[in-house]
Amino acid sequence: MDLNYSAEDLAFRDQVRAYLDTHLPSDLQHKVLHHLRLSKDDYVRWHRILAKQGWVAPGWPVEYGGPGWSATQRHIFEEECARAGTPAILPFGVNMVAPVLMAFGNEEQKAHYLPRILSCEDWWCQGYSEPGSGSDLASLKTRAERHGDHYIVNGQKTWTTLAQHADMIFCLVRTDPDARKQEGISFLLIDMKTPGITVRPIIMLDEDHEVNEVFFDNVKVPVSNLIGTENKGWTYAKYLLGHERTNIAAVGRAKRELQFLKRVAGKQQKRGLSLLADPVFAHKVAALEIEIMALEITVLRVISQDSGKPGPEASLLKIKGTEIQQDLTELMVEAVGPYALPFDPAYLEGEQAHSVTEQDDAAPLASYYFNFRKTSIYGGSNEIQKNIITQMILGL
Amino acid sequence: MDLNYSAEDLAFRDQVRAYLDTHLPSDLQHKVLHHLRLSKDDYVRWHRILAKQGWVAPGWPVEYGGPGWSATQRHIFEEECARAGTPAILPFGVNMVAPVLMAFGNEEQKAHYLPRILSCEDWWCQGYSEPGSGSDLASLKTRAERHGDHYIVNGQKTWTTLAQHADMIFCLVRTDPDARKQEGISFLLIDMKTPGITVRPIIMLDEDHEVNEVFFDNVKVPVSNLIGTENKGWTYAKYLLGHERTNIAAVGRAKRELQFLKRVAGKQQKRGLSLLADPVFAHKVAALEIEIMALEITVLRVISQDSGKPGPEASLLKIKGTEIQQDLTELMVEAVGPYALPFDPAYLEGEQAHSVTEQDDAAPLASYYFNFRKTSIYGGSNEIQKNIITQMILGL
Amino acid sequence: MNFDFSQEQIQFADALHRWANQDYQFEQRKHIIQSASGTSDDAWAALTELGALALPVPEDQGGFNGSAVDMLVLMQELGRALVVEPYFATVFAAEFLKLAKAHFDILEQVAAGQTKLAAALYEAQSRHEAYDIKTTVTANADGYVLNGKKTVVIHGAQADQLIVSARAGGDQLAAKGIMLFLVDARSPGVSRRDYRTLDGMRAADISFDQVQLPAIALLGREDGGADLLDAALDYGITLLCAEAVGIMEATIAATLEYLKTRQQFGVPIGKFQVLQHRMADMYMEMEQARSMATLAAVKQSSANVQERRRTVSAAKVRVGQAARLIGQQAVQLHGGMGVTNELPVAHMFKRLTMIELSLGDTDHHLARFIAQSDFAAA
Amino acid sequence: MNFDFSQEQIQFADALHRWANQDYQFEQRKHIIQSASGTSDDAWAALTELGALALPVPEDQGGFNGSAVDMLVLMQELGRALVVEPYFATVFAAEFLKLAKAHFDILEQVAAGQTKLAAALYEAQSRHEAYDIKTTVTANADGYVLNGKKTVVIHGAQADQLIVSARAGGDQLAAKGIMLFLVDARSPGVSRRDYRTLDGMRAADISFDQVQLPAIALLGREDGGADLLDAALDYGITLLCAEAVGIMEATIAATLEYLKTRQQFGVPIGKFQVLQHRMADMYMEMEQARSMATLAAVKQSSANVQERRRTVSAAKVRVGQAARLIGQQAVQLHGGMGVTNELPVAHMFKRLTMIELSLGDTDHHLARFIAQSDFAAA
Repeated sequence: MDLNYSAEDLAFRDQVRAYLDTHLPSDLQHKVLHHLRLSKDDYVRWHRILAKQGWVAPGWPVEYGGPGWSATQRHIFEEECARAGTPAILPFGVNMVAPVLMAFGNEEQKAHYLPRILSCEDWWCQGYSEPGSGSDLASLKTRAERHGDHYIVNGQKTWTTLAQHADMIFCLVRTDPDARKQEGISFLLIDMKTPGITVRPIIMLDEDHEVNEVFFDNVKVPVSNLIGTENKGWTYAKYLLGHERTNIAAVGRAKRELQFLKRVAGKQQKRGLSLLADPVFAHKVAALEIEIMALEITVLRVISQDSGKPGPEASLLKIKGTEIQQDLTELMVEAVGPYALPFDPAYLEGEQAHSVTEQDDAAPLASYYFNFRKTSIYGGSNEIQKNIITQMILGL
Repeated sequence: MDLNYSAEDLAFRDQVRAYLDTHLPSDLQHKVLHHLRLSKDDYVRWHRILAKQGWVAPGWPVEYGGPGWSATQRHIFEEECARAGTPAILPFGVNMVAPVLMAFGNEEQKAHYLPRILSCEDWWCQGYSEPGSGSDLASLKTRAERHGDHYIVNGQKTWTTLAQHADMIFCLVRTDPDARKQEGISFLLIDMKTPGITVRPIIMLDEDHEVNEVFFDNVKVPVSNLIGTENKGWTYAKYLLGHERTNIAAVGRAKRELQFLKRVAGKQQKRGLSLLADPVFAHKVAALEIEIMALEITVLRVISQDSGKPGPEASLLKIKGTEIQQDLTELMVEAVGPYALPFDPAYLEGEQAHSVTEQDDAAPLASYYFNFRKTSIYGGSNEIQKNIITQMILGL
Repeated sequence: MNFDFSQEQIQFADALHRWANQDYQFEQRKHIIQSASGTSDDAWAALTELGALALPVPEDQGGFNGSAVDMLVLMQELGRALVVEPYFATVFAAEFLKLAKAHFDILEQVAAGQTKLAAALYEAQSRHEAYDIKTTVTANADGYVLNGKKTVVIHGAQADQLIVSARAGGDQLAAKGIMLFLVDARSPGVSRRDYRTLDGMRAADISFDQVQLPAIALLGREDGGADLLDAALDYGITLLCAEAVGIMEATIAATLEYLKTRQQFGVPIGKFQVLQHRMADMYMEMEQARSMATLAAVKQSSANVQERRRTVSAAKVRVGQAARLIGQQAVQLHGGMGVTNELPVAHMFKRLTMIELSLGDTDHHLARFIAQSDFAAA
Repeated sequence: MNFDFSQEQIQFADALHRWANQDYQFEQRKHIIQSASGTSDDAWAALTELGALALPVPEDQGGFNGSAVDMLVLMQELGRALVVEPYFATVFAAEFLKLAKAHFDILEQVAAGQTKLAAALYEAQSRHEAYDIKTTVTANADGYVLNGKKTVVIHGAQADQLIVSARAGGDQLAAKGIMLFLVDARSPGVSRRDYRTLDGMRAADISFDQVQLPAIALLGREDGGADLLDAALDYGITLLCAEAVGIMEATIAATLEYLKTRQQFGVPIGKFQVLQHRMADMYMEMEQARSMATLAAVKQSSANVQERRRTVSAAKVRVGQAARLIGQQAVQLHGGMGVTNELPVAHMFKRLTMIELSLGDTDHHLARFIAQSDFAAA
């Protein structure tokens, strides 16, 4: 047993840290560190900066443009990005459709799409969920009928993250309605500019526009946009769902947010003392800090055993990771108390430099708390994750 | 809405309080207040003191020897007994078999058994559970075969509380093995001295002998000991289970134990301060005190709506009541910390006046904590109670 | 002992319920929130007509002299409908006048629905501590001069008159030196900054710059400010607890409905035992919260100040705990739909969250409960 | 970075496991507990032969100089088998000698299984605070004289030699003035009262009445007592955390087995979703506890005392939380059988509970974690 990073890993960490110090634009960093909302341009800008460095797709093989890092190096990179407060690289292109393209796409598809993903020429979104499917993904109803060299797609997707910015969507569609649930599903790539596609915003409880419904009304999709074999889409979907989920725990971000929480609590007062010096509040913060310490080691244990494919342990990381994130946002709101009540979208969107109440740290926190309620629901709800642990690990 | 006791109720409370002040033997009170174990004689002695006063069966109709109290008066009486620290009146005779006898027994049975229950001439125990039946009570297997004017009983009961002291057992037995689960069950009264009965102790995790297995090997029981109609026993069993369950919450005892907890914590030190002055510990105690305050009102609300038959709200009272009891014992152990480790049965049994460590308050607390783990399991586990709430109240 | 509501109370609740069902539905409420003022004159008129404004006002000022239990019934109904009007702000502030037995004209206007009030108590540094006051008051020949700033004053910009706490002396956290005033919101030197709150209401930051007040603006005795503040806060907390219980009922009803209709894996999701038990937990939390909200209302009239304080703080704690569990779990059980702004459940969750943070949060009231002398007197 | 145990560690664990499976089964353990001494000479001989006693002892004293990670592996196995022998007491106490680099003869005897030790640290008033010492020491011509009383000394009556903390000066809670001594348990003036503990072990209250000690009985420097005490406690805590993780594994395995076999309403109770998710919670708690127990073992060798302290306290907290949840829920899931003394699960629960209360409970270590300077340095 040896829990120290190797000298090589430490050098790598220093390299990443130095790079982020100089290349992360301060306006983007400010937004991330202060829980403000990112625009499309913010995401694209950071994506392209990393792409230029060759670091935008840490999980990709070198042949496709990946940096050739070990699992530990990828972990270090994620940690350092979280620590510095970079915008996220949205997963839909780089981490979701790209691995499917590499594994099951044909040469033309790979040659066309992969470079465009790296350069963020295409903004991808994910067409999995449908109204009524929820955790039962395979119950999807969107229909694709083959007509010669194209499909006609009809149906509806929902919870489509940032579809309002998207150029492309990868979709699960039903190509054989008579087959059993998981069979008869195909994996299609669809250009969002195709006639017949309508995107309707779903406004979240923090009034952010983050997800959408996407309607398909006789949308014509070339057969060349089919991935792999018709009716085998469920296999590809499962491959995608199982891919690259260690950072699901988001320990790096949790560590950064813990420091934010302490800073904010240190400035708040309880009966004339700093709130962080209040034993009751400090005990809650300490318990959460310890949970984060534990999860960091649990993540490293999973990575160190990793055969490339994460097992059902990913469910543990997802549950604990989201619980920690939610607890952090909950304690942030507790820390600022009544100053969490004001709602200031103009400040959140960056349209004003300061919040209307002049409490800039506090202003975004209730929105942030509300926003994070989704994390125990999406990506397979935490209840579904417990079902997975029950069945796959405990054998019940 | 009026949450004050009437002048009449207050006078009744004073009367009960004055009576207990003078009639509760101090040695019994000492044992109860200090979490020591009660002997058979302790129980019988207190039963007979109350019987003399006519107060041993508060729920009984006046015609059978009950005191004719209102639901509120019964509540006050329970509260005062708990406050003073009386031994419990064991429910098996007074509150369990007696109501069944009154409702379904014949005149001979009533005339014979009810006075003997009042006077504690018969110590009753309950023969419901069997190995393997658990929460699924109706799956019982103990067999009673009719042979002329008697039954031959074969089988086994378990979790039989204090059967080692018992004169009589009321049993659910299967009289028709071919009928469906809940049918074919009969309700039999059996003399514990009948040949063929063996009582085997089950030692609990605190090493107390509280429950037993009872084996029936060709035990001959007169048909005159059958309650009501053969094969209709399940109806009587359900009647019994639904009877008199408001004190299941045991709020009175919880209030007394809360005071004990505060006293013990007040004497313990944390970093040079009284533990009760430590904000972290005080917050736990306060949260629990508030839960008890809330449950007291919830109980009173249920009583005030009571039509005589408690509804599924009893499940709420059982869950919250046992959670509170368990939390109390947990905090007691936390309060005394390492002083909970010693195990001193001689002191618990009253064979020695003081504990080996001379920490008399602390000595019984771990045993008490361990003992109370059963409360969320017996009488229908708390999981079963939640099923009842789900189905009967929420309609899911 | 009797927990039943009276016939009058039930009829009153029914009338409010009918009004909300008819004229204050989810879509109507949404339009009110999105409007410039964030409140509805029609709704205010309806509440006035229903007697909601008159209810807490003494009979001599044209009110019904309603008890805290009457108000419990009312606030539960407003909670159920997630009413965003400045009703709570007004009746909470009116309690200061009732306790001070002053400014009967204002109380008359409140009862008639002609005046809206708000209580401007907390400041940028005070967090949950209402005694933590930096706003200063000094006496002069014409009465008093007020200087300072109040923050997150609920419906502060919609109010005609403000109750303002200020410090005439004493340390920043001391009870001594606190004074309370009635201030016309349009007085020279008063400036207000209106903004939305996350639960669909409005709040304001209010500055007082050399605001001259007449001598009669002082509420109660010069040295009675802290007691008045304490008593009125306990009244306000009791109202919030009642509102929260109403919201919990609506939240649980909505979630049950969802569990019964939403299908997954071929069955209603309400058939999954884990979700069933979660609902059972929510139900039990609600019942415990209801018990404490009821007790707090009953103890409002207690002559024993200690008892009132500990009961009200206990209620705020227990309601706050229940509010959090029920709000979070209702959203969780609604799945993706729960985190959108499109269903009432998200709005219930947000309002429950904000109630938890208002007039002292759970930890604040646990500490207050512990600080009462009964706690350690074991 | 590498979390794997070495070949040697795995072989050692396997050997212990085989021994326990063969010679330390549940029934055998029960007889040991019921015996007069409460310990087994055979088991001690076996542990010696297996090298368990030699493992933590330096090579120069005939040991294997095992690391804290080696001890993690060992303690997990002893935990799994619920071993009640004075092993923990002995190696915990031996750590004081190792750190003080003194009394090599005793360490040699420990390695050879010839001597048992115990650490007598806590007193009737100290609760979790090891610095809270009333036992006094005064210097005299022959060395030192010890007076005082220690309580709940684990395996104190079974020990040949005792490590005793005493106060030469300073306030009752001060680090300053603490001194540590090696005391022969049979010295004149030492009297011991042996009793059972609820987890099947033994403990003793020990009085020191004018006990004369030679000068060499002092461990370390006169002014180094608190640091030595602190470091040895961190080692002891690390051992307890490892033992607890082993017990958790056994507890979860036993409960899973029960859920798969126990039938109710015609199906194995492991088919009920609520019980399944409870098991998932227990599993996650164990994994988080394992991570922290591992980290604590690794950080034992850290040169940074702050880091060692915060990591060890964090581990005790996280293990304590997991111990409580897993212990209580394992009993709950076993139903009636869980609350009898007849199945191993009750004994696992009891030992987990007692570990939580030993060498500082969860709140004690949360406070210690907070007291480290890293905490507030945000």
